[in-house]
Formats: sequence, C-alpha cells, structure tokens
Amino acid sequence: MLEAVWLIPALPLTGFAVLLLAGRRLGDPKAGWLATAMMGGSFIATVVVFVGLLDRSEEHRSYVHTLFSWVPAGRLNVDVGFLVDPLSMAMALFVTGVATLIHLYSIGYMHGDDRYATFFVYLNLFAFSMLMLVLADNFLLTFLGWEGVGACSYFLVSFWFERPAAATAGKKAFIVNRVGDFGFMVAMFLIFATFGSLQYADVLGPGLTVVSSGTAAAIALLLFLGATGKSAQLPLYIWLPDAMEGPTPVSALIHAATMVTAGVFLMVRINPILGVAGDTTLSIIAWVGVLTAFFAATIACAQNDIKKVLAYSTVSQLGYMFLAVGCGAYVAAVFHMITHAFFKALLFLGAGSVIHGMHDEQDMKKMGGLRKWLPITSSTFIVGWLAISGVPPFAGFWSKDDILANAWDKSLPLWIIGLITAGLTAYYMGRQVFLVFFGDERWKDGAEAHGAHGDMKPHESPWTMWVPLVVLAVGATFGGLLNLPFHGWEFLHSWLEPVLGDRLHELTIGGDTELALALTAVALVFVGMGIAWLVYLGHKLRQEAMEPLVLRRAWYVDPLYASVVEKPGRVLADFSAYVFDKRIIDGAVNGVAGLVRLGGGRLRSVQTGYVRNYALVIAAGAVLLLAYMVSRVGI
Amino acid sequence: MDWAIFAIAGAATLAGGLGVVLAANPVHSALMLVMTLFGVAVLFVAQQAHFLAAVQVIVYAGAIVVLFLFVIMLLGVDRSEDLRYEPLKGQRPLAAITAALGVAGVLLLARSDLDAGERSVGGIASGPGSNVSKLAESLFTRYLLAFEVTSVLLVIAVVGAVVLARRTRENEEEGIDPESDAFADESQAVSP
Amino acid sequence: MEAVIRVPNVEWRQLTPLLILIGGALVVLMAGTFFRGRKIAWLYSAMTVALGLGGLVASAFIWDRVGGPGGAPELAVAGALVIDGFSVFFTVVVCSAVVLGALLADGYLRREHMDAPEFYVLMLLSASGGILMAMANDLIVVFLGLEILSIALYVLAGYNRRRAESQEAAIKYFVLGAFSSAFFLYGVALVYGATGSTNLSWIGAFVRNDTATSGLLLGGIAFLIVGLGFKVAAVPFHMWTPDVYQGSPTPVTGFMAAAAKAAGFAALLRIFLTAFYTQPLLLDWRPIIWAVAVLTLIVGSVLAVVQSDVKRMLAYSSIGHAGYVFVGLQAATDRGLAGSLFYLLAYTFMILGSFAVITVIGRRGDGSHSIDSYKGLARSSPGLAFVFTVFLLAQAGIPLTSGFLAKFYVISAAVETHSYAIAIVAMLAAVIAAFVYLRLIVVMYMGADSEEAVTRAPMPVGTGLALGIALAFTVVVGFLPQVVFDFARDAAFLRLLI
Amino acid sequence: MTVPGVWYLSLAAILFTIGAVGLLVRRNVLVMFMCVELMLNAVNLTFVTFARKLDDVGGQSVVFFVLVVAAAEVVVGLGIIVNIFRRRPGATADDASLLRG
Amino acid sequence: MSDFPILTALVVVPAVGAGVVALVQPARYARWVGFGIAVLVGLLSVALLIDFQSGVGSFQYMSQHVWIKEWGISWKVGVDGISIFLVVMSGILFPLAIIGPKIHHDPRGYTAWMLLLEAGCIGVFLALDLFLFFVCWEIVLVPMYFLIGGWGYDRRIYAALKFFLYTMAGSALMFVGILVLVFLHAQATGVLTFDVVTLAQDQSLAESTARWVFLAFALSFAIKVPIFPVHTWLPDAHTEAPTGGSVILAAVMLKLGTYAFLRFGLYLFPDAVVELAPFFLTLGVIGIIYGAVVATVQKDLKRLVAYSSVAHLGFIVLGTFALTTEALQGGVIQMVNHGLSTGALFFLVGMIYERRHTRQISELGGLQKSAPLFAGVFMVVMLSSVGLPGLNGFVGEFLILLGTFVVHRWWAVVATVGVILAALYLLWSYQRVFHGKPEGENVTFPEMAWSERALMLPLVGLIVFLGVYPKPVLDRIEPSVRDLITHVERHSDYHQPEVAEGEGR
Repeated sequence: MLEAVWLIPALPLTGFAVLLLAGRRLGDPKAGWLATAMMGGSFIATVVVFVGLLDRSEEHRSYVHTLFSWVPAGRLNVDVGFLVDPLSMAMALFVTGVATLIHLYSIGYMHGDDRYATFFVYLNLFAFSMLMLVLADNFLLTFLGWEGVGACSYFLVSFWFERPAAATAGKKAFIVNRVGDFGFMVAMFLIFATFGSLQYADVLGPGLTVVSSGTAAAIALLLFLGATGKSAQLPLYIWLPDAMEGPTPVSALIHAATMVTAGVFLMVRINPILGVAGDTTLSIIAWVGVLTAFFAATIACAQNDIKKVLAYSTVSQLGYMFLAVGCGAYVAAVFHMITHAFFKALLFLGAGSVIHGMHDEQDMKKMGGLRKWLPITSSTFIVGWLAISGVPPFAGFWSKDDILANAWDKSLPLWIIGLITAGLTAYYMGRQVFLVFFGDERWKDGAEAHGAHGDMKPHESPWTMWVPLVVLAVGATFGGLLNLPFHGWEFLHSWLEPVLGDRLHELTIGGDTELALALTAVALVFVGMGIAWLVYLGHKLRQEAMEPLVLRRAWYVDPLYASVVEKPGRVLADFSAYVFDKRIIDGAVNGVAGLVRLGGGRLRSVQTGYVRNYALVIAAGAVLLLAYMVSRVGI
Repeated sequence: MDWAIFAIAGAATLAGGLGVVLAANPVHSALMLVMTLFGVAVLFVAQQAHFLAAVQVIVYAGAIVVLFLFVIMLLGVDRSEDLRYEPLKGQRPLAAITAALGVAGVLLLARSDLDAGERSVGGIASGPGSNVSKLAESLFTRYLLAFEVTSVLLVIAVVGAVVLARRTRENEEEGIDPESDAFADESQAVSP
Repeated sequence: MEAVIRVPNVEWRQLTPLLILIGGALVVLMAGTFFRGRKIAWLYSAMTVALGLGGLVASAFIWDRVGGPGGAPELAVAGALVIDGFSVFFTVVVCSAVVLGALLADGYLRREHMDAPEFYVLMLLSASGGILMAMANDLIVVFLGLEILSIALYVLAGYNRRRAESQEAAIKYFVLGAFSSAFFLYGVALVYGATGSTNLSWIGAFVRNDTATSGLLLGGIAFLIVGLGFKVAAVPFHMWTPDVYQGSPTPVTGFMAAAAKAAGFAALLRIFLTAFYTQPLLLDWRPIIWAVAVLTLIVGSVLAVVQSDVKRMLAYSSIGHAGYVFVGLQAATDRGLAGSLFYLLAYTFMILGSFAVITVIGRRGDGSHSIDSYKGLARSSPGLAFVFTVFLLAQAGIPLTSGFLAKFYVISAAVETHSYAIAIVAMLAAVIAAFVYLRLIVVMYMGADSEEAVTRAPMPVGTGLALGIALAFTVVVGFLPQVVFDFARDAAFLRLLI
Repeated sequence: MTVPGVWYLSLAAILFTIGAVGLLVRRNVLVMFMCVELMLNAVNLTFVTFARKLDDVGGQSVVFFVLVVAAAEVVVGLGIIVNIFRRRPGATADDASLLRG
Repeated sequence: MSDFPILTALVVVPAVGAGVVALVQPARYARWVGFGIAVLVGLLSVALLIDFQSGVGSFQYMSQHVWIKEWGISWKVGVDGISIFLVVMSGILFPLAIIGPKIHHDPRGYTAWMLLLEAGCIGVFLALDLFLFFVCWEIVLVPMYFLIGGWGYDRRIYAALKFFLYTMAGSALMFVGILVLVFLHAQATGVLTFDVVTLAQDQSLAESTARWVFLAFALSFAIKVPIFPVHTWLPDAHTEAPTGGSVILAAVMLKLGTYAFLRFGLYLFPDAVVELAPFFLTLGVIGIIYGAVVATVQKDLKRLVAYSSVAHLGFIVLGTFALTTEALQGGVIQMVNHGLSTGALFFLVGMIYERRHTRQISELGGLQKSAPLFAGVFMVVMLSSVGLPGLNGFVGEFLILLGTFVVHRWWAVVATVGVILAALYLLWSYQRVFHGKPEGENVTFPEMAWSERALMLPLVGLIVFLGVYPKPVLDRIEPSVRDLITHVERHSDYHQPEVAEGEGR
C-alpha cells in the first residue's frame, strides 16, 4: 500500500492541471468541488498509506519510493522520491485533512468571486507543494515544496491584486521568505559539501557520525534561518501579519495550519543534526522561539483587525513550537503543531465566517454581540478560544503544557517567558471573543451613520462553511487525545519514536512538578481572560490604556525595517543605477568615445588647409627622422 | 684658385638662394634664382661636370626661369609681397627651428664618412676622355631605361599642359566659364 | 675619340605590361586627337580597360616565368629593373586599378562634360609610372617612376576645372609633391654618396660588406622614407591626403588611392626589404617604420571619426589602411611582406569600389559628398547601399570580406615577430575606424527619413561593372582566399639580385 | 688644392635648407615653386660632388634626369598655377585653403 | 545520418537561406520563407539532438575541410554535450523570433538578417577552428547591428553603434590573442594550425604568456557575456533592439560569450583559468549582486530585464570558473535556461509594447485584470527567472551555487544573496505592471491572441519540462563537462575537491 504514496501529491497536482486548463469552463462552484474532491482523495490516499505504515513493525517504518531521477549532475543525484515515515505521515495526515476542510469551506467562502476557479487552482497547487515538502526524501525536493508553498502563498495573498495592500503583502511574503530560503540553500550546499548527498537517508543516517558539531551547528542554524522565514519567527516574521490581506481560507490553510509549520517540520526532520549540533544551537532556537512568542503576543493585544490578531497569535504559537524544538521536545512541537492546526484553522475560518457575515468588515471595534446572529460560528469560535488559551481539557492545553514543562526542564527563564505568553494569549484571545461576539452591537452605529448599509444584518454562513468549523471544533476539543501525558496514552510520542530515536526527549521532572506547572499555567490563563473581561466587557479599565500606540503599531518594526533596510537599499540601488552605472561605468565607455572625438577635433585643427603648414609638418617629420638617425650614429 | 672659385660661386649661390626667399617681388626672386643657377653651374665646372654645367645654364636659366617670368607676367603677380607679415602664426619660427635642426642633422650625419661609398660603380669620371662621352656612355648603358623613361615624363608634361591650358568647347557651349572664379565663395580673410 | 657604346640588351618581353600601357596611352592620345566628341567617349574608356586587361594578361605570362615557387627573378635593362613575382604582383594591382578607374571614369566624365581622351592618357601613363616604381632596381628609376606617376596625377587632380576644390587639390598636391620629391631625391643623393651607386643591387651589396654605420646612409634612408611616406600618405607626411582626395574628381581619387599608394609601397617595400635588409640596418629603420605605422593607424582612424564629408572620411580611412601595410613592412618577414601585398590588393578593390559608389552619389557637379547625401540611400537605391555597405564592412575588417583577411594577414605577421603592441594598436585602430563606416551605414539605412523624396542617382554601365568586379573580388576572396593568398605569398619573395 | 667635398656638401645642404625654408615662409606660389628649384639644385650639387669624390660619372647622369624632371614639373606646375591664379592677384598659396579639417 | 554533414548544414542552410530570403519575390512571402528555413534548421537541430550519443564526452559529427591550407585553417565543426543544447536552443528560438514579433517595416530585411545571425551563432557553437570561430564571432555583429539599428526603438542608433563597437573592441584583443596562441604554438611545435583540439592538447604556451593570451580572450568573452564592469552596452542594446532582436540577443548571443569561456577559455588555457578563477568568480558575484541591485530601480521594463540578464549571466560565469562538475553542468544548463526564460520575457515585454507603446513601468498597471492569461504566462516565465524550483531556472542556479560552494564557499554564499534580490526586483516590477487596478489604456489591454499563445507555448512548455525533468539534458552534458574538467586537471595543478562520500549516493 505504501507504493500509493505518489498519489498523495499527484491528486492535487491533477486537480491543479485540470483546473488550470478547464477551470474557467467548470466555473463556480464545480471547480471548487473538483478541487475539494482531489484533496479529499489525497486525504484518503494518505490514510491508506498511513494504514500501510502501521502494518509495518516499528523499525521498518521508513519507506522510500523513488519516482525518477530529478537532478543528476556530477556527484549530486537528487531523485523525485517520497519518504514515508511516521513524521511525514503525521504531517501528511493533518495537512491533507485540514486542507480538505478548508477547500470545502472555500467553496462557500469564495462563491461569487470573479476568479473563483483560479483560487482553487492556486489552492490545489499549494496542497501539492506542501505535500512535496512533507513527503520528500531529500532536502532539494523539500526545498521544491518549500518554495512552491511560498509561491502559492504569494499568489494567494495577492489574490485580490487590485488592492495595492494585497499585492504588496504578497510580494513581501515572498521576498522575506526568500531571505530565509537563502539560509536553506546555503545549508544544502554545506550538506552536499559535507555529505556528498542531499538524501535524508544519507545525511540523517549513519553518515552523520563523521560530522563535527561545528558543521552540524552551521547546517542547523542555516536551516533554522530558512525556518524563521517560513514560520515567521524573529526577525523575519513581518510578512505574516500583512499576509492577512489574502482571502481568509488562505490565512487558515497557509498562514495558520500548514505552510507556516513547515519550518517546525524541517527542524524536527533534521533532529539528528540538531543532536550533533549541540546545546548552543538548541538554545538559540529555543530563545528565538520564546521571544517570538512573547513579542507577537504583546502585539496581538492591541490589534483591532480580527485577522491581524489571529496572525500575531499564529506567530506567537509558532514561537512555542520552536521553543519546543529548542528544548529538544520534538514530540511536543509536532503535537502543538497539530493541535494548533486544528484550533487556529478553526479560529481563522470562524473569523472568515464573521467577516463573511459582516459583509467584509474586519475591524473588531465595529463588531460586537454577534453571538446571536452567528450561532454556529460563535460557538465553534469559542471552542477555538478555549483551546488556544490552554484551558483544559481542550487540545491546546495539553500541547502547550507539554512545551512549558519541557521549557521548565531546560531553563527557568524560558519557562517564565513562555508562561507569561500563555497568559497574554488568554488575554488577547479573550479580548477578541468579547469584542466580536459579546457586548454592544457596535456595527449598528456604523451602519446607521453610513445609511447605505442600513439594512445590513449579519448572517450565518452556508453549510459548506460551517461544517468544516464543526469538524475542526471537534479536533480542537479532542486533539489532546493524541498525546496525553499519561503512560500508555502517549500515542504521538511512540509513533514518532522511529524518527527521533535516541533524541526522543524524556522529561526529567516528576509528575508532581508537571502537575504544579500545569496548574500555574491554567491559573495564569484565567487571570488573562479575566483582565480581558474587565477591560472589554466590564469596562472597568480604559481600553485605550490597554492598547498603547507602540503595540498598536507593532513595536514600530515595519518602519524600522523600512528605514534600516529598505531606504538605504533604495538609496544604494539608485546610486548604483543612476550614478555609478550611468555616470561612472557607462561614462567611462562614452568617455573613451568622447576622447577619440576630442582627439580627432584637436588633430583636425592641425589640418589647417594651408599648404605651407602641411609643408612645415613634412619638414618637421623629416627633421625628426634625421634626429633619430643622428641618435643612431651618435653625435 | 679652387678655393676662390668655390668661395665666389658658393657665395653667389647662397646669396641667390637667400635672394629668392627674401625678395619681395617675384620678378626679383626669379632673377636671384638665375644667380643661384649660375653659381651652381660654376660649381659644376669646378667639379669637372662640364656638360652638366652647360645644360644647367641652358635648361634652367634659359628655359625654366624664362617660363617663370612668363607666368609672372601672364598672371600679373609682379606686385611685391609684404614679407613683414606672416598670416600663419608660428610658421616662421617653426620653419627656422626646423631648418636649423635639419642642417645640423645633415651635417652631423655627413661629417665623418664623406666618401664611404664604392668607387666608380657607374663608370670612372676622371681620367682620359671627355666628360660628355663618359656621361653619354653612362646614360646609354647603365641608365638607358631611365633615359628612355624620361620621354614618358615629357609626354605627360605636354599632355598636362594642354589639358590645363585648354578652353573646352563644351564648356563654352553650355555657358559655363571654365575660368569662373574658383574661389568665388572664399572670403579673402587670409590675404593681407 | 670614337667611343662605341654598347647598348645593353632590353628584355622587351618582360616589359610588355609597361609597353602596353605606355604605347596604349599614345594610341589613345592619337585617337583623341582625331576623333573627338562626346558620343564616342565610351570608346576611350573601353580602350583603357582593354589596355589594363592587356597588362593583366601580359602579367600572367610573365608570372609564369618569374613568379611562383619555381620562378626565377631576373634583372632587366642593365640592372635597372627587376622582373620578379613582386613586380608582377604590383603590375596586377596597378592594372586592376586602371581597369576599375577607367570603368568608373567613363560615366563621370560624361556626366561632368569633360574631355575624355587626355584623362585616360594621363591615367595610363601614371599607371606606367607606378609599375616602373614596382619594377625599379635603381633609385633613380624609382624617382622617375614616382614623378611619372605624380605629375600625371597632379594634372588629373585638377582635371575638373569647374570645381574650385579640384583646382585646390591640384595645387596642394603639386606643391607638396614637389617638395617631398625633393626630399626623396636628396635621400637618393645621400645614399649614393654613402654607397657609391643608386642601383639597389650595388647598394645592397655594399651595405652587406660594409659593417660600419654610415651616417650618410642613415640620413639618406630617413629622406627616402619622407619621400615615399608622402606618396603612401604615412603620418606625418599625410597632410595633403584628405584635401587632395576630397578635391580631386572622384574617379581620380579612387585611382590615386589605389595605384599611387600601391606604387609607393612597392618602392618602399622593395628598397627596404632588399637593399636595406641587413641586420644592423634593420635595427635602424624598423623602429621608424614602427612609429610611422602606429601614428598612421591612429591618426587615420581618429581623424576619420570627426569628418562629415564622405570623401574626406575615406581619405582619412585610407591613411589608416596605409598603417596596416606598414604593419606588414614592420614585421620585415616574408609573411609580413605577403601580408602587405595582400592588403594592397584587397584594398585596391575595396577603395575603388567605395569611390565608385561615391562617384555615383556625387551627382552632377561631383559636389554632393556630405554625409547627408547618403540619407535614405537604402530606400532609393537599395542595391547601391548594399554594395557600399559591403565595401565599408570590408574596410572595417569584418570577416568574410577580403578586408578582414588582409588585416588578418598583416597582423599575423606582426604577431609572428612578437610585435604585439603594434598588433593591438592596429586592432584598436580598426575599432575606431569601424565607427566611421558604421556611421555611414547608419545614415544609409537608419537615417531619419528625409522629407524630400530621395532621387535615385543614375548609374552608368561602366560604374556598375566596376562595382560588380570590386564586389565580387571583395566577397569571393573574403570567403575563399586560397588563390590570392598563394599569389601574395609567392609574390612576396624579395631577394637582392646582383 | 681642390676644395674638399665636405664644403660643397655643406653648401648644398644649406642651399637645400634655404629652399625648404623659402617654401615654408613665402606665400607667392611662384616663389614657393622657385624654392623647390633651389632644393633640386642643391641636390644636383650634392650628386655632382659625390660623383667627383667617388670618381663616378653615374652621379652626373642622375643630375641629367633631375633636370628633365624639373623641367616637366615646371611645365605642369606652372600650368596648374596659371589655371588657378589667372584671376587671383598675388597668387597666394594661402588662398587655396577651402579644403581643411 | 552518418554521411549527411548535418553540422555544416546547420550553418550553411540559414546562411544561404538569408540570401534566398533577400531575393524572394514578392517581398511579403519573405518572412514565411524565412520562417520555413528557420524551422528546417530547428528540425535539423532536433534531429541532431535525437541522434546525439549521450554518454560520450568527445566531439561528435566532427567534419573538417581545408580552408586555407598553409595556415592550417579549416572548416572544422563538431558538437559535444556542451554545445548541443545551445544549438538546439538556437534552432528553436530563431523561428520564433522570426515569426513571433510584429515587424512594422521591411519584414524581408528583418528575416534575412535574422537568418544570417542564426548561421553566425550556430557557427560559433560548432566551430572547432579558431579562425572559423572568430569569423562567426565577428560576423554576428553585422546582422545584429542592422536589426537593432533598423528595427529598434528611439535610441536605436546609439545602441547599435555602442553594441557593435564595444563588442568589436573586445574581439580586437582576442584576435591578437588568437594569433599569438597560434604562432607561438607554431614556433614551439612547427605546426601552424588553428585547430582548437590540437592547440588544447599541445598546451604549448608558457605559463605567463598563456595568462596574458587568456586575458585577451577573456576580455572579448566578458564583453559579450557581459561581465561587470563591461556590461553597459547590454541595457542599451536590449532596450533599443526590436523584440526579436532582444530575444536573440539575450537568449543566444550572450551565450556566445559564456560558451566561449568554456570552449576557448577553459579548454585552451586550463592553467591560466585556474590561476585567474578567483578574479572571474569575484566579477561573476559582483555581476549577480550588482545587476540585481541596478535592475531593482529601473523604470523601463525592458531595461530591467536587461539588467536581470547581467545578474543571471553572473551565475553562469560563477559556474564556469568554479571548475567543478556540478557547477559547470549547472552553467551549461543555465545557459539554456536563461535563453528560454529571458527570451520569453523579452517576447512578453515586446507584446506589452505592441499594445501600449510604452515600456515605462509607471505607465502600466493592473494588467492582470485586463489580461489574466497574459499575466499568468508572464508569471510563470518570471518565476522561472527568479529560480523557483520546479521551473528550469532553478536547476541551473542551484547546481552552479552548489558546485561553487564546494570549492569557493564565500563566493557561493554571497552569490546566493542574488537569489533574494532576483525575487525582489522581478516581483516588484510584476506588482507594478500587473497588480493594482488598471487605469486608462491599461483597462483595454488585450488578452493574448492565439498566435501569441502558440508562440509562448513551446517556451513555457520547455521551461516547465526542464524544471521537472532536466535529466536528459544533464546526462548529455555531463560526459563533456567531465572531460573538460579532466583536461583542466591534467594541464594544471588543480584538482577538483572531493565531497564527503565521493560519487553519487
């Protein structure tokens, strides 16, 4: 059954090809259904392969299926081949699953858009790329997927390209990602130079023993640079909030559930290298992760755009995952990745449903009290809220708890910051829920003021949209079951064991400590929710005081980048193009031509037209020759 | 005696040469040229080139200078030239420098080995026999070809003179004056 | 005393080309005296062409005897002439120039209503002077040849008496020509004094025996370079060239550029590569040639850039071409000599072809030579524009033209003797010169379409024929040079005959 | 005692130079042309001198040809001059400067 | 096929075709006749590719005819893995360039020059005789000069002159270099020959001489490529050339330079190349970064693409001088890739100009709304140029960087930055041209016509194919590249460094 692995990416690819050629003719909604069907098929194929893998004994749960040789050059040989192992299957399962749901959701969400079919073209292409990323059996093919998802992200973020903001955001996403890709590429070069191969089997296998920890650290950090780009970590996170310009399903699929987790996946994939690389490398990863988590959380507290909050929240949650990786808790990372995929996709889709229902209004300050109008959306959204906040027994609690425990195990500051971030998360998510679903129906003021939309009423979404919400809500609720911290319930842990081997992290702390930590976290979560309630429902505290400008402006990071990178770059480029290139380099070329002309002009003035002048020159020439001859003879 | 002849003839030659250059009136120049030619003829005689001396006087003085004078008269250019004025800046000093260096150069090169060459390759000049017959033998043996070829030169001179002097019928028919002022458009700016 | 003069044997058969041209000139002169009129003007042209061709045919016979690998060069007329491959080669060059020149003169003379017969007479006699220079084995014969060539050209330059420029060209050419030939003659005198003879064989023999550096000889050599450098328009003795080329009737310019330059080089090459071709003397004169070559290359191309009159432009570019021939001479090897020969032959056809086009474009009055006259030529006469383009590209040294191979040959020779600097200078000069040719092409093909309809310039049959021949030579030799390469190589066999 | 050749040669060189300078500084074409004749005479003197020194009649033969050339040159040259300057008083060489640059 | 002189035919057919086209009556058929001839050449080249033996590194289909005997000059042509794809690429692109763009006047002249250009270009790729090589190298200037000058845009004359003179100045030195090489070889061995193979085998030059001669060659190649800082003719020429001219200029003519580096640089002067490699690597890297930086702020779309060529060609230079199998293979395939993608880009920019009569980025905008298919095609081509994996551009770039990294770590790292910049300037320009709301004339910007689709189809097809399955190409390139490296190793003290596990996996 494992041979069917090629079907997993092939189906979305087929969907892409068919839609590309005939999408316009299929139209709305057939194109969407086709894409969804392909995605569903892919999910089924994944399940089939998964079952096939389950059949195998633990030590044989790694299977490579090679399709054809892709780039054979010199000593390099890269195949198009798929690696079926527990990690890739775990990823593939949730990717195809979530993607199928979001495809389904999009059928309704994108209904009526001019470029309906095109949207699904991109979506299918994205799914294909993501699956290549996950299933690849070598770095280069992963990079293909890596870049492919980046490109699709670009297409989809700038899907509504008429809006300058969307276009800019798409471009920004791609370019910032490219900065990360730089790291990925150099890492691959280094891997090739070190191992002579880019196959995971060669690099992560027995060959690893010959590598010095310095080289390994370099490889790991370079790949981590790639990961910070793709997974929106400091300092390259800036593209993700902007990427919210894309349609909401895109945000849910790409910028919450799947693509942004690719960095985490990559880190987990190379865990043997991280193992060799040593503690410093891991600490760097952990600190970047936790700082990102905290930093993004603070910004999320003061955003008014419903999707921006979720975006910063995503950045923050991804930070958690890297914290986990940095602590060596790969299972926790994957665990959180999966639960996060459920609840964050849920939240995004919920937000999309709200936006849909509010006729494309995204400002939370103009919402409120939507609970009555959007019952399904609001209830599922609240489930998502509880999950992300880490309220037991929702999925988020278990995975976040796992990470925090590991952080505690590694170092106290990490734990403290992680803990504060958990509180902040509860606070800003609470703020969001209260602003959107509770309190006054502020949207009425706006509607009245404008008059035109006087009859606007929020409305619930069609079934294609709410069914995914419900499914995801179920996942967000019970996702924790995948890896409960009780003996015998650690399914994910044992599933990933073949991949992680001896790097499988065992907590050194006792069950009591773990419980205490969990209780502390839960307490803090409730404090955060409480403050949110006080501010946004109870009106006990002034909202403005809680939303300082510096946070609303996201710590002025974008202006900072603009003045530190963009502006000098611009000046440099202008100088290069219009001064250096035009004046100096080309000037030299034209200068030579000018010099010839000038010389010609000067010489020309010798040619006076007077015969006697000419004769003088002849005579002078003769005298010169004579002088030379005299010098030959000697005076 | 030889020295005296050389001195007198040489002085005449140089004086004539300078006269050609310095005389403001072209007619005077022509007359000074005659002086030089005679001087050179005397120097020829002094060096046993009797035939050449005769030819020099006959051809040069008798024909060439006369031709010059004819042309001077024909063109009516016998007015004096203002020699104090030189329209071309720097021409005179440069000419002087060139001349000085030129003379110096030639003299420096010639000073040591005046008769380095092989002797009497083209026939002995001294000894018995007249200069005329020796020259004749040389002309009709060693220099036969050159001698014959001079005829071509003369043909060209004749044809050239005819071409240059003739008024063409066609031109007259068409009312185009062949002598129409060649420099009609040229301003006289350069003339003094 | 009764003196018996034993007149030396005259090898008439070896002199046939010379005799054909001189005798033919007289025939034309006679014919011209008896039959005048514009109707039969073509006849003189035809006669001249026939005479030129006759010269070529005669050359072919002589080549069989003296030229080629197995040929035996020989002295003629008491050692005054050498009949060898070299002289035959130049006979071919000059006769070709006569043929082409006569072909394009016909249309010109008729267009300008000028007397035909004397023109051809002078041209033929001038050519005979050129051939004489190439054959000469005696400096005084060189001098006479030079004068025959030049004096005829002085007259030809002033042949168009309606154009002030033509007259000015004549007077300038004449004054400077006389001036420089005085230098040449002084050089001959000094060489005579230093060696005892004007005969190259004797000079050569003397120089080879006498190892002491003779100041007289060096002075003589310097003055010879001045005189011949003037003829071939080498810098700094070139200043007459643009004025005379521009002012002369265009066919004369073409003929002058081809034949006079070739003849000048013939003398230069022969004198320096036979009589003065000894190791110590080489050290003396090669640097001069080197410097002259470099100056000529640079000045020719740089000054051509700033011209706006096409004839003048090509005049400067022809100065540049002389530079390349000097590069071959500077190498002072058989390959260099062959390169120079090949260059001159190729150049003859290119330049005459170019001037044929210019003759046509000059229109009635021979006055429209400004670069603006070429605007839109590609539209009005595409064929003419194309042919001109080929000649220009050939002059620029673009491959698949004879011009490229010519440069290839001489620069090969320079490189072979490790004269890398001059090779580089030559190539850079070619680039500068290319600008000139490209500018002309630009005007013809890409010039802003002028408002007034460009009238098609009439193309006489003779000119067309000349263009065809020149084009065919330029392109065919450019592609398949083997025969001409062999010809040049075999002709480049200069040895001192005693 | 005969005068040594070097005297003659020096004289000739000076004469040659005088001719050359004359051509450079005089504006009248006819005078310029006379200067050329001076130069040719200087050369002739040189030839004759060398002929004496070398005891060789060849040098004298050369002078003979030079005379012919001079004559031919004069004929053609004067023809050209007449042609141009028939209507130009002064026969100034500097007038012929249409062509330049 | 064994007896048929296919290589000679590849040169002669277009050359003769040019003459035929120039004479076809009436003139309006000329373009189609020319197209037919170009297609014939294309088919010949494809036939050659099919018949080409993979796995063989040496020259195939070699044929030699004496041209000028004593000079050792012959018509010697041969093809190997390095040149075969360039020939095929030329064979494919020329018909497209002939028939693709709109020609507003004198289509006959245009077609004839194009065919002559094709003959010259293919001649360079096939020549194994330095004389023949130089002839073809120079002859291509003429048709291109006429194409730019005759059918170009406003500043065409300046651009054409600059192109011609700049390149000619370069080849002037090379010409001397060729002669030095040949004559020193003759003086050392007694054999005067222009045969590349013999010259390469004999390696008769002293070390220091070889360096200078190589530099003379390299200057000429560098100008043609162009390598920073001798690149400034390129933006002008590209911008002012007609669409077909730009396409050929970018796709084929720039490759003459990079190809010549391999065939006449590495092959003839292995030792000098090894010695000077760091210098050229540095120039290549500078070109990559500099070209990209300058491209970023260009206001003219065509100029932007032109500068992007400078950057892309920098990669090829890097690959060439890295002297590893991977990098060289990458360099060769990148030549083809750049030809396809930049050629296609120029076609597209030309189409934009035809529609809008401007190339100013500021005057365009929102075209994706008016012409989504057009935008889509542009996007694919652009992404190929950016180096997106799965499209052709990536394979070459990656191999080059990978191969360079093995020997020259830091050069490769800096060059990789160019990958970021490529995305920057291309995406930014795409945004300005295609994104946003269309205004003014941009609203009615016509969608791709069927003829244009037919034109782009083969290009886009190849872009995707080579990105997904470059193996057939790489397999054919590899033996020749391997031989070349071995040749370099044999004649210098260079040895290709081993990667950890040696061959393959």
